[in-house]
Amino acid sequence: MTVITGVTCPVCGTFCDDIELVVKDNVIIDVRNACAMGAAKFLSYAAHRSLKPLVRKNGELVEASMDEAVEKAAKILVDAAYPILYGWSNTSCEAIRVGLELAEEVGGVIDNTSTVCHGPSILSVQDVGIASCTLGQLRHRADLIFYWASNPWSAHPRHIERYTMFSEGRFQKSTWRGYLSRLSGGLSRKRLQRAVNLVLRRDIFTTPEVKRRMPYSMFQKKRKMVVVDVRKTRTAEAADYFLQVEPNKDYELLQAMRMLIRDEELDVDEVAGVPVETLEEVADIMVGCELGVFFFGLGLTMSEGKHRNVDAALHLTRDLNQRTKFLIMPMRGHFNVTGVNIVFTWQTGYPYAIDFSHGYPRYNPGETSVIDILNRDEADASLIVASDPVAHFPRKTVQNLVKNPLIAIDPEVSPTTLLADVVFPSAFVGIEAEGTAYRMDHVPLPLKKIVEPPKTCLSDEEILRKILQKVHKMRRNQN
Amino acid sequence: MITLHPKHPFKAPVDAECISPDVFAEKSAKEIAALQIWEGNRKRTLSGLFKIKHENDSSSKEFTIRICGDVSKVRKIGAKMSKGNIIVEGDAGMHLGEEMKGGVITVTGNADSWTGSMMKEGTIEIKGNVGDYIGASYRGSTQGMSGGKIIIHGDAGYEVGCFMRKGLIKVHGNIGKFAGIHMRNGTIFIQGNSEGRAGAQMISGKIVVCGHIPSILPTFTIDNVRPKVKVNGEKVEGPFYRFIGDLADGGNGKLFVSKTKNTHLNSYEEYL
Amino acid sequence: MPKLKVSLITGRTINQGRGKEMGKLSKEYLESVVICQIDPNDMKFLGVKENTNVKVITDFGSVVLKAVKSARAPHPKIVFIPYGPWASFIMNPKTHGTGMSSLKGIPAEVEPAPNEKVLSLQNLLNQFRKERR
Amino acid sequence: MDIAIKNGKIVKKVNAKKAKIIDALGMTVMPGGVDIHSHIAGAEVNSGRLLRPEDHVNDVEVKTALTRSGVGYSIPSTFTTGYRYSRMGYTTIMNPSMPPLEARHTHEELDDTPMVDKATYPLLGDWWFVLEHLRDDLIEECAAHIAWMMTATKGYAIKIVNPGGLESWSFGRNVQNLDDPVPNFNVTPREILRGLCKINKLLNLPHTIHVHTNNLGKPGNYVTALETMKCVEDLAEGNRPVIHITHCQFCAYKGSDWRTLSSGAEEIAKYVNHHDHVTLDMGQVIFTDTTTMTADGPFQYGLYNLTGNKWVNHDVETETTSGIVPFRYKRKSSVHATQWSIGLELALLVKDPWKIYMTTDHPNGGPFTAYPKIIAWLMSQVARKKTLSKISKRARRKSLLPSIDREFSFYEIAVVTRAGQAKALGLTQKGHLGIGADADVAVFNVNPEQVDASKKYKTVRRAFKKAVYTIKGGEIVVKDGQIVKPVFGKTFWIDVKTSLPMEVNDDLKRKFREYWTVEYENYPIPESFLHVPAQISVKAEI
Repeated sequence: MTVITGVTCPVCGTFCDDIELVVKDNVIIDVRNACAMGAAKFLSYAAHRSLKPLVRKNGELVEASMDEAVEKAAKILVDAAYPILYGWSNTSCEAIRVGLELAEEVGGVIDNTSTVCHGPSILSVQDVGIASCTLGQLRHRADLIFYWASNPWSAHPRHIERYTMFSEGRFQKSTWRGYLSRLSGGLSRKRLQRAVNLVLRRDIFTTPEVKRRMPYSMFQKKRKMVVVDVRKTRTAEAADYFLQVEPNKDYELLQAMRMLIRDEELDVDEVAGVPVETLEEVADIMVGCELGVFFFGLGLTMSEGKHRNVDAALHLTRDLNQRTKFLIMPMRGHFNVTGVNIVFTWQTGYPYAIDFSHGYPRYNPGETSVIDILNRDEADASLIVASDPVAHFPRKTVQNLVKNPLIAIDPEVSPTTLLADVVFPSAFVGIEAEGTAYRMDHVPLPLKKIVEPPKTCLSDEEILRKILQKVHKMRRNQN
Repeated sequence: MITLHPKHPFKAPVDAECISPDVFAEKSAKEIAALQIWEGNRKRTLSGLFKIKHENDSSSKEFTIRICGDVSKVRKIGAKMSKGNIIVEGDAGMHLGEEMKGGVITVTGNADSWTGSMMKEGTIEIKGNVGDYIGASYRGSTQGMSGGKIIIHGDAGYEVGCFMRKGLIKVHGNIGKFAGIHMRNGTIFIQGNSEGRAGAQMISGKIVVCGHIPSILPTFTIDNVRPKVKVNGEKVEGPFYRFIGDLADGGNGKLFVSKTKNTHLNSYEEYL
Repeated sequence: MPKLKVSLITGRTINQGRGKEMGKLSKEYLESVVICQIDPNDMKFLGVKENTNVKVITDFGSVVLKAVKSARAPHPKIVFIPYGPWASFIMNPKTHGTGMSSLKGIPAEVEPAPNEKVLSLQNLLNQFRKERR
Repeated sequence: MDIAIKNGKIVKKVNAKKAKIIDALGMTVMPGGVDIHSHIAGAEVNSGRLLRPEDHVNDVEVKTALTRSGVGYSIPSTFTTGYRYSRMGYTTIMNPSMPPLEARHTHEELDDTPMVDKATYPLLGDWWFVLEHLRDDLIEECAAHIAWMMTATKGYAIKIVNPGGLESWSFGRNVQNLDDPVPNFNVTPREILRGLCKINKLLNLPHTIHVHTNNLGKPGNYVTALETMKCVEDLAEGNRPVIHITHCQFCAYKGSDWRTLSSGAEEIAKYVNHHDHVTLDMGQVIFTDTTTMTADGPFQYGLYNLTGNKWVNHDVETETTSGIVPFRYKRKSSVHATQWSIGLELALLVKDPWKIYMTTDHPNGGPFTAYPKIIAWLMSQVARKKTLSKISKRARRKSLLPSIDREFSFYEIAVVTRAGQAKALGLTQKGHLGIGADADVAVFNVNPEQVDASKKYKTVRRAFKKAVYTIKGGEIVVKDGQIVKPVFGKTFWIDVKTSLPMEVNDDLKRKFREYWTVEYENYPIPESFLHVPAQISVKAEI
């Protein structure tokens, strides 16, 4: 039995690197420090996996040799006039580097999952820029933390504990004690409520008025957390203040905030369902902080306005720097989605949606992004790496994806691999294969190899290299 | 005049920057046939994808290219052109007339996104509908359309006139959200309805909405009620509410919105 | 039958996140993504109870899911479905030139469907297979 | 004269019958170019790339059978960077700014930058360990930490940017002069500079401290630059330099505001001409659209306020900050034209070419692809006059250039573009063609004995744009300006041997969780991470 420390967790963008694993006979038997998602991954990652490459024959996926699968995959890619290479955010930078070379070689379009998460954020960064930092900077210094349209409690469970409210910094103290006492108060209130309900069948504690003004404590000099969202989330419950906005109105709210922090007046009494007086107080608190930060989630990028919501948020942050120090950071989802943008950018100049069909990188999301290409039914083959578009793309998009030859490289069985024509089961990167990945704040960290993969499962990088070599060979023979 | 007929329906995008009167005018029939064109990642020739017919047409002094058939997958038709005519009888693909410097493009069907993006001079007329980002800039750039006219008889999509600097975009039908986003100057004239957020983050310029708009951004302030408004020399009868914005960006753009079609906005009148 | 016009939000839940890491075919995952969280008052309006099936309809299709009372109400007329094959089935593919389809704040309708079944993953995928080649 | 090459080195002679012979008669033969300061890789550069699709879209490199595709202009993609440098006869590039926490990123990019040898300087001037130790005057302890850091990040030299100003910027402030204490740390920029200069000597690092001064880019800052040089004057021994002031043009401004901006080049040159402890590089400005990026967060914020352009800020916990702002230098702007003039004035007024090197602080003053232009300006008064005639009148009136008739010889160009830079870097095997040197050679199609560069500056410019041959490590990698053989370059890194390494680690480990958000064991980069590592061991005096 061995204990391995300092393991990075290949699940979400928080990319915790303090995980401890207990390993016995090439099996992980215990996990320390991880959240529920991390623990689930380390303990049961291998529960549903196939071990051998699969090739579709007569409509059925059947086991095949590695050589046969590689040959078939390479042929599909070489024959395609406009192939898509999609996924990448759940694999290592090393594999991504090979993927880019493959995309260039076959003249395809390479896109990553940020196209359907923070792609819009990138579009607006390209218009405005972004004032950001690494997470430690906030742990040490931030006294005002906004989670805007994001729910770290569910999507990035250790974010608050490691980097914001409950972390101990040089200039800012953890607030977890205060939270615990508030929480226990809330819990006993709930218990009491339940008892009362049983007896009296009516509410004695009415739920607090949503549109109330801020509590006095928000104006005290201490670390504070504000959640802005369309519905009360678990994160919102932990916050010092929750600002509930109407769905699809973040843009109006953010733009209005830009005026309010400059003490300018609005012609309206209410924005996004919130009274302007309340917003004025929010503005006061923003301007009065020592270092504030917006963490924003997919609530901005996926709802009406998409990149323009982020555009307004980036502008608001920029404007706030005239008055105090304010930073902003997207809550990136997958453990290496930041890395995939970074690697794409250094090799091609662009972070996602890159079209190599003319022999050099071209970029225009909306035109060269995978959803649009599929919606217009332009692609004639695809390679999916470490991603599950069949489960996550809209139905019409999926229809056009699965009607053409489909290659999947994935350690797991997923809806996408079930519909693929060639499947390469790979090793789990960060558990069975090593590499590099980038945390949501651009900090690169190593992915570790903890246990040996099954002999038939190569890493994504190795599989891609094999396909690339085969493609090289076929193309040489063609010429 | 040269007429092009697509030989087969296209699946992969076709990049046809060479379909421009400037390119054709200086070339022999053989050279035109051999012009390089991309279909997906395959290099083709113009004659490989299109039937090319040369006609001597003395009636028009200007060089004209006529495209008959569905070229909705063919991108960059007329890009960078500076003279002559292109007539598309059917649907045209993206980036139609991109960075155009002069001449006229007419499309009888629909056109796609980025039509007339970064155009400097000339006229584009679309009889059908268009996609998004009409007259816009390239990603990351603030140099949108800087002159010329785009006339759309049908509906237009989102972010029309993004970072527009000069010129006119006229939409006879309805328009999507964010018309005139980040607009620096120029005019967008919408005869139909707007889905909203018109003029977001505009610095200057003029947007006229003759139809319904669900709401005005809170960062606009009402300035006046005008009986009519002048668009490119043409008088449009109102009355119109005149809003100024986008104040969040320190803008001084003018947003005219029909008063009669937008009675829900009459609460603004108390600020006058 | 009562029908409710709602704003549909999709997103991550901790159960979905956990389930996803246990495997896309695991019981945990499949159970975590076939639910539709509805405001308790809206459930009353629809006359549905916890775990009754409801049908969620958008312009792009419809899907049957299990109704679940959402915690931390009120948020009238906002329903929530965790990311997954079922949610994607009714999503708007339009990107408006941004590369990103709309996944939050989509206009939708919810109606009780106590007699309809939640599609199994296999059946859901078969719909695509039917449309193939 | 013949140059013999064998096994990647320059040797006394080879068997002429068996060797491949390149006839370079009537051409200029130089050692491969060395760039002491060029931002080509890492977090900052890459954020710049991401920020600016409009910068890349019209400058592309198409894939060939040998080379990878990419994009160019002010912040080229990695492969393109390597190819373009190589085509100009450069073989060694120093990446001058690396946040230690993100060192892995820098090295990944350097690995994807082919054709050239490279190294990178960790940013250490505002690292909390440095601030705390120097506050308490614990030079040796601090030195031990720097030694650990140099090895952990696979770095090459100590980079200091706006000492004290970056920590201040973390709370939105800045320091104003060399004696302005850093908030919360009570240490001054002067103490940081002197402390690190002493440490640099204790560790026997091959290069000096590499300093981006306080108040960079502000009118009147030539005083700060002079003070910075003076503050380590007493630490010099003999004529060995102890400080390198980088992109000196940006800190050679006189005047009280932008309107009254004028050149402080004369004063700086005068000082440098009388002192041997300083080296400089130009930071020449080119009239073009480019992307500015430095670790100097407050400076970049100021630039954003000035221009209203898009702005990226990236602060790195306990270590440094950074910022990016796109910028266009215009001929007709009197400020920009004055900046242009100051860079050339510095190069021409500093008498000894071994003391000032040619850079644009790529991409801050302009992209490195503009080097042939600068060579032409340095070699030809006519070329300078021609540009002068096109710039803002006000700047022309202020410019010292018309009064300077110095014109560089080919030899002097070789010094400012290779030999001097290699010497300042302590890269003994680079920048010359002596026996034992690395066989990095550049051949340019211009006859130094026949071409009068002063008049035929266009010929010179053309020649330096495309090397006829670039030989890297004994292999022909470029012929007639085309890549003929892609090669990986080496990455130099300094392994500092100290007598007591373990003690440092214990102290570090204790503080690690307190200071950073990553674990101690995930911080250092193993040598195996680098594609082609080239370790340089130095023995420290601690």
